[in-house]
Amino acid sequence: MQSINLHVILCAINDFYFELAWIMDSLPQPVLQMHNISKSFGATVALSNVSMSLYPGEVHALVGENGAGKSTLIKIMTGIYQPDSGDIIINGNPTRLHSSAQAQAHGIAAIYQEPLVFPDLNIAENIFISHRRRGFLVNWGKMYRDAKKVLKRLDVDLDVRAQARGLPLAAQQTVEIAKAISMDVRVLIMDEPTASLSAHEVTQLFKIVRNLRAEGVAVLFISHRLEEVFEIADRITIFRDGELISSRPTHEVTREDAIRDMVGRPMGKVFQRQPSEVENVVLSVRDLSHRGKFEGISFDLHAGEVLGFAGLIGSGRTDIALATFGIEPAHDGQIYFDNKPVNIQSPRQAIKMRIAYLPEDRRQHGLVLPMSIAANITLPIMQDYANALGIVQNEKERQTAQDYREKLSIRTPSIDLPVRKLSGGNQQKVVLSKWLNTVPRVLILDEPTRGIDVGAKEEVHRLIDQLAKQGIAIMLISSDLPEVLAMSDRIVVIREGRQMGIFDRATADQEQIMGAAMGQLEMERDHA
Amino acid sequence: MRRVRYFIRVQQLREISLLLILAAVIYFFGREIEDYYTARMYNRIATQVALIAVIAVGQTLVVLTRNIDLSVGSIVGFTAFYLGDQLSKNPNIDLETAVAIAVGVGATMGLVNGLIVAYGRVPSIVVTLGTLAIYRGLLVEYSGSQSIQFRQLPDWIKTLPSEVLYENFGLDLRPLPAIAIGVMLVFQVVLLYTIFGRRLYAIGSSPEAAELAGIPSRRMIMLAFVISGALSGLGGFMYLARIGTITTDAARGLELQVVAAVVVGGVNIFGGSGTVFGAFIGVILISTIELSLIRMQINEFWKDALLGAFIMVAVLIDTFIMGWLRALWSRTELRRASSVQKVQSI
Amino acid sequence: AQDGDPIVAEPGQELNMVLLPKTLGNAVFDQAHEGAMEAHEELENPGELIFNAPTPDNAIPGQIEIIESAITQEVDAIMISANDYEQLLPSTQSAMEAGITVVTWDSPVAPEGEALFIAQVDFDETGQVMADMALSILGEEGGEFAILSATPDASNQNAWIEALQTVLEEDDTYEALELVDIVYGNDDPDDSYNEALGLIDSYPDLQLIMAPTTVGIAAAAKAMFDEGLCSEIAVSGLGLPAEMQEFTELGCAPQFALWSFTDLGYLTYYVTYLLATGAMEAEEGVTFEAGRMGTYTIEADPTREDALRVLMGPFSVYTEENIDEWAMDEEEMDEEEGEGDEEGEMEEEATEESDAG
Amino acid sequence: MKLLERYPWLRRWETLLFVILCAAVFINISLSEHYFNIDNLANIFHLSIEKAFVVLVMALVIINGEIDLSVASVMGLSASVLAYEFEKGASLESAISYAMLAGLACGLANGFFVAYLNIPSLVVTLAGLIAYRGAARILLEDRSVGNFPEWFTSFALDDVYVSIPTLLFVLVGLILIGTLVYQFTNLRQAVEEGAAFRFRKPGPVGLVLITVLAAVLVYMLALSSGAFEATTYVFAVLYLISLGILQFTNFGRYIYVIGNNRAGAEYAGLRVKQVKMTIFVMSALMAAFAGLMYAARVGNIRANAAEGFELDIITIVLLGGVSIFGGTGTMVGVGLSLLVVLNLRNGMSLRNINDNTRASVIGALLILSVLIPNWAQTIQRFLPRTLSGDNLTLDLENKEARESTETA
Ligand SMILES: Nc1ncnc2c1ncn2[C@@H]1O[C@H](COP(=O)(O)OP(=O)(O)OP(=O)(O)O)[C@@H](O)[C@H]1O
Ligand SMILES: Nc1ncnc2c1ncn2[C@@H]1O[C@H](COP(=O)(O)OP(=O)(O)OP(=O)(O)O)[C@@H](O)[C@H]1O
Ligand SMILES: [Mg+2]
Ligand SMILES: [Mg+2]
Repeated sequence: MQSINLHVILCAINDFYFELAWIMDSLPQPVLQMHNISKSFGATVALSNVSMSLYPGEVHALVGENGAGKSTLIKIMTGIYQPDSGDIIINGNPTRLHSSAQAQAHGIAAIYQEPLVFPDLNIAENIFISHRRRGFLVNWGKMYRDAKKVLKRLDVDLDVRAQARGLPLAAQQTVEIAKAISMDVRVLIMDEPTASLSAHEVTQLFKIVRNLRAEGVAVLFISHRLEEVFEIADRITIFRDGELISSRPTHEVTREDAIRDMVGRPMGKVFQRQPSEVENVVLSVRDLSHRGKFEGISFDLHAGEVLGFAGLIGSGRTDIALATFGIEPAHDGQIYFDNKPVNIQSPRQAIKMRIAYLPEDRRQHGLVLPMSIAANITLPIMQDYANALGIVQNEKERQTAQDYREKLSIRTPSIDLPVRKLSGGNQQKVVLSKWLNTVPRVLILDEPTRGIDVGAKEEVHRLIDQLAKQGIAIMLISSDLPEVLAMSDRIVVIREGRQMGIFDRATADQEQIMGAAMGQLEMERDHA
Repeated sequence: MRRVRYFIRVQQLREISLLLILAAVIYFFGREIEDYYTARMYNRIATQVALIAVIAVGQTLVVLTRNIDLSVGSIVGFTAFYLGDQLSKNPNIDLETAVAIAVGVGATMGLVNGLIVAYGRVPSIVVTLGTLAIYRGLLVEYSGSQSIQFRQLPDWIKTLPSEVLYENFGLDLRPLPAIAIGVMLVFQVVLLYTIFGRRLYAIGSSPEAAELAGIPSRRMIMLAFVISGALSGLGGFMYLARIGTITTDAARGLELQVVAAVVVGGVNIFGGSGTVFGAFIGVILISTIELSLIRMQINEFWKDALLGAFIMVAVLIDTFIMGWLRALWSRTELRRASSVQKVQSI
Repeated sequence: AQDGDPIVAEPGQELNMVLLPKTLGNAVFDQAHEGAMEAHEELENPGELIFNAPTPDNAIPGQIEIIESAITQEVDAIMISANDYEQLLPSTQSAMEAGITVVTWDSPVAPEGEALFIAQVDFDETGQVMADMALSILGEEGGEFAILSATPDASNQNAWIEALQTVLEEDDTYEALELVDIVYGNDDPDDSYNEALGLIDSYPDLQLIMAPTTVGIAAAAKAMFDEGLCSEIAVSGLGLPAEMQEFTELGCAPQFALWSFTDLGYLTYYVTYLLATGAMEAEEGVTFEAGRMGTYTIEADPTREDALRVLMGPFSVYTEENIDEWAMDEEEMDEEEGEGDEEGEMEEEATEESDAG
Repeated sequence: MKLLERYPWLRRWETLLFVILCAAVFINISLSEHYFNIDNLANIFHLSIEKAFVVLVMALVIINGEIDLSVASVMGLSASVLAYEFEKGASLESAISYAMLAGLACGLANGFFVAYLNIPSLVVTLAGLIAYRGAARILLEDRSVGNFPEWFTSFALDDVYVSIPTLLFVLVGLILIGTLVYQFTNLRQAVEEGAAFRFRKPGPVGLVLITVLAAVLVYMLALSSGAFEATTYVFAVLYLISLGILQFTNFGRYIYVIGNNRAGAEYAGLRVKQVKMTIFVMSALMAAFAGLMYAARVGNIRANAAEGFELDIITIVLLGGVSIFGGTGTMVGVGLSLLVVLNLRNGMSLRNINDNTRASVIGALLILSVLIPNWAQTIQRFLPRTLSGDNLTLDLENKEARESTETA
């Protein structure tokens, strides 16, 4: 009796599953499914009950404000963090990932938000270091050849034998991208890969992404540049405060919808800056040269002006900034400050003259990660926060930090939290606060909106405008061409360390500046 | 220059710079000391270098991963004593077995270091500063404060250091230096051509990135410590063969000599760069200075000060030569880059 | 007690005593410990005999620490082989102030900091013995020789070397001996080995290396052995028979000398026991009986002002003829203790021989 | 686990050290009747006072991301210069100033090579370790020099009786420290390493508590008056000063910042080179001073004075929770670690345990003190998730986190 019953039940279950499986098979099966994932860091809830799926042959975009939990999600996908609850399902099998090696074994590879290259290895090795099944011995010749091929696909010209130490951030990012695309992956996760790339490289990257999509790879793409998202993605998923707000095919979403979902409220028109009233010249640079980096750079920077710097990655814009700020003083040429010739040999001198520089690599140069937000913000002018005995006045310091937290809406439970625990965008705001706190007269912004969400980006833009109105002279280096165009009064275009001209905002357009930045040759190649 | 560039990578500039310094040092002492360029001097340096060189190779692997192994002296002491004890109890142990015992004991001690560092996530300097004392304590316990005496050893090990494997122009190749050269060559190849070797560089270069790149860092680090331990064990064997009389103080303080040699040899103490060959030259450099100072018959009380000064000067010159070579390098690189550009635009 | 019978120890009194040699890990000090233990049992002392020493890298501060801790523990006596003649003074003095009997052996401290010193041999005699050994090795025609010592600041070695130099200068018998250099191997086998090789490279006519340190002599002998130079350059000095036996038989170290550290430990214990129990005062001329070793007298130390010593003596000189028996004896010693009488006789023989040579 | 969440200070390294210290004291008391004796307690410091001095500055050096292996040699050199000058017939006062000048010279040399020529400090000070000792050998050769004037040696050897004004001074000091410790344990949020401690005025209850505690301590001090040597008091004052510098001043903040991210500090316009220079000079000066104290204590100097002290000193600093990679660690931790090590050494010494074994025990403690919390964390991770939560990872792992910031 009993056994028959059991048999019947078992058969029924079996049938059910058989049918279920049949239905499932006919649908495209997700390669990677995140099911009800939650994760919190102390009091911060980074993710709550997030479910999403990645399908082969799909470019899936993930957008959301800074600190929405995007990076956290992908770190869970690659086994760096373990979720507090929820499951990761790979090809239908629930899996627990404990390390990124494990994730890679499952065909999941990621480019992380902060590029992590091996400074002592050369570029080719950096690309191939985590490749599996390379055999026991290293075949250097083959590795160089393969590396060249991969870089060619990205159309970047880097010496594959060069050490990665000292590579500019953008080049590091290209290496990371090369590493990821050269792998044999089924899921490719890219956390803000384009943050420091300029239009040309982005175009190349998108070509490759489209190829991968055609090959059936699932691509998860994170970016704060909505234009890019709409250009490349098939599906857009929006996060806010650790929750999944919506996930729709791209054609069902408008830019306004997306922003509303991200910010939680509708936003007005994109910020448009009015040209400012140009005052006297604060900083002027004549024939500045640094052997092997740039030469013959000359420009005037007026109080209240935003002077944009456009160019491809590696064109030398950062080097010019570093020379102006005294970190790598120029070999030739002259800098005038308030019409007086000056010789800036160290950042300290520059800060004394009230020049501030917001570096492009915030982790290496901008922040002291394990220290508190407050301590980071007051760092360059510590002496102002100490009494005669050199004892730090904590209350004063905290007050400053508190002010900036409100002014720049830094999302954090406390200003005593170490900066390491903030999301990328909020870290950027801390660096910005730090330099604003020095009350600069000349503010050099190197990729100030790198990794900043739309809302915050607009805030930064407003802030730049405000600062300019207050009479601060601003050098704005950005690879985001629309940003440069929208924010600058005049634009200096740099190509391979040479100044290609200074364009007036009223007359310049995107085509023209791109043309100058790339030179004729590349333009032709691009069109071909 | 382009051809040269093709064969020499930037990282190898360091070795070139070290070789230049070594040549300068030898030239300097050659002028100061009569009969300096003799086969005898070569033989002295060769035998003196052997022990430290072997241990420095292991240390290099560890330092490459941004770790340090301070327990090598104690491991050498312990294995030397342990092996001596075994040999005196069973005189029919042969060479192969003896080496295997020494390497095995050393590797075990290295394994303990490696496990605690890699899987216990305790900084290596903490671990090996601890085991430096603990292994020495073990030795004292094990020995019961007795010593190993020359007469207790079997004959083959007594004569081992003085055997000559190959001789030419009075330059002998004896077993101990031969071991050192062999070990150096093997690990130079391992570091350059194996995945394991390259991963050691990667780990030391950026531990965080290594973790993210899916490199099994812990296993690699552990392995580096095991190898360092095993080579220290081999060093223990060499120490026994060379010194013959082993007390509980054997090889005390060796770790500082080894670290000095590795560091002078251009291995970055913060990991990620340096080669076994460089460390080897570092050992030769220091030993040459030491032995030449002995030969120079300068006042006993001046030797330490001069040695310290010489090391400092060597490091200084190295820094400058390196800077110069690097500058030269990047200039040729630039020239090449611009010439390529021209070819393209034509 | 100037005259009259020697003082005899009354066994069974309770004393906690510390035996504090220079460092751990040196075979000779373990032999001294054995001797002291022998006496400890013989005298049926129900107290503790504490054996403790610092490591070489902590030598002086370590000894200070052990002394201070002994004071805290209120021990009755400290027997110390001092790492420094003066630096331990504050500690040993405060030990004496605390009523502790401080006796030095092997290596003394300044007289203010000790009751008396048990001298293993007469320091001048050491110079004499080394000169004799050199002469007997090099023969009448003499030749060049060099000294390989421990550290430049090892007080014992320095005293012996000085004594040797005095003998060479003052006695015409040794005219043919030429001391060319003094080098230091820091009591590290590896350094000593290199220094020995450095000597033969620097002095092509060198015929003898004299190493008044057990570490140095063994390392130097091994170096000559490795270089196959035993027939040309001899090694001599102060060495442990067990460590040197083979080198002597191979001709690398034809002669060397030492005293018995076991006896030294034994004698030290006896003297300290007598002083600490109050049976004896540390005064010149006092005669006492030290168990199996016989009768000794406290005398003024000729090498140091205002200092007292008990001279153990004599030297044993080892050659190919007697080394065999010695090494064997010592091995037995390791297993079963005692057999002191036999040893004593041998010693006499050996000394006679050296005098003859 | 809840407890850890509620009281973050429970997770601190210093708390762990405090527990170990209590355990060590307890074991010592139960194993040796001689331990809890005022003279012995004084000896705990007295016998290692020179190392203790140098530990204070070594902590700053290591937090700054550097290391100074040459300290013991500088100690030896300063003592030898003192002896040399004194032997030549100079007055002790001028000999002392020469000795300190020698220290200054060593510090300037170390600092110059490290800060301005960018040679790793390990290399520089390793060479210094050999060279400065060598310089001492050149001066004293094999001589030993002693017979320093009474006032000099008595400074290190004679017990000091404390007067009423001193006691009052100490009382005030203790109340201040108490306030510090009070607010230190009272932080609701984990204040990160490197951030200055925040001053928060204790409430009335806290104040009363602190005052009572301080009064008791002062009473004990009055009872023990005459047991401690002057050097111990000097050490106490120097400890407070270095704690103040590191934890409360902007110079202290610079030390942390540079230790964490040197490039970042440079970009922020900090005078990185000058700070490093200052620290190496401080280190050498302190070592020189410690060398003088050593001369006063042993009353007689040879060229090998203080040889081999460096490893002990570094061990104490590391046990104090200072990361060898720089940027982490507090003076409170270093002070506790000093107490732990000295107490353990003393306890074992009273049990006549030999040097090798003692070093082994401290070595094992050094390893275990990091290993066990790490294990606890690993075990926690494998517990059912509801019980754990990654955020509760003991902050003790901060040593590892520091690796992430590499300075180029
Ligand atoms: N290791 C950590 N410890 C504590 N909190 C963290 C940690 N990592 C992230 N957080 C917090 O979790 C939240 C989500 O961060 P996450 O990095 O995922 O944001 P994001 O969406 O990637 O933002 P962005 O666009 O700025 O990169 C943030 O509030 C952040 O402060
Ligand atoms: N992708 C690259 N290919 C070749 N060289 C590069 C590349 N990226 C950087 N470089 C090198 O870096 C130098 C300029 O870097 P720099 O960071 O100043 O440029 P940048 O215009 O600021 O770029 P970014 O916009 O990425 O910050 C050049 O001299 C070049 O040699
Ligand atoms: Mg992110
Ligand atoms: Mg840039």
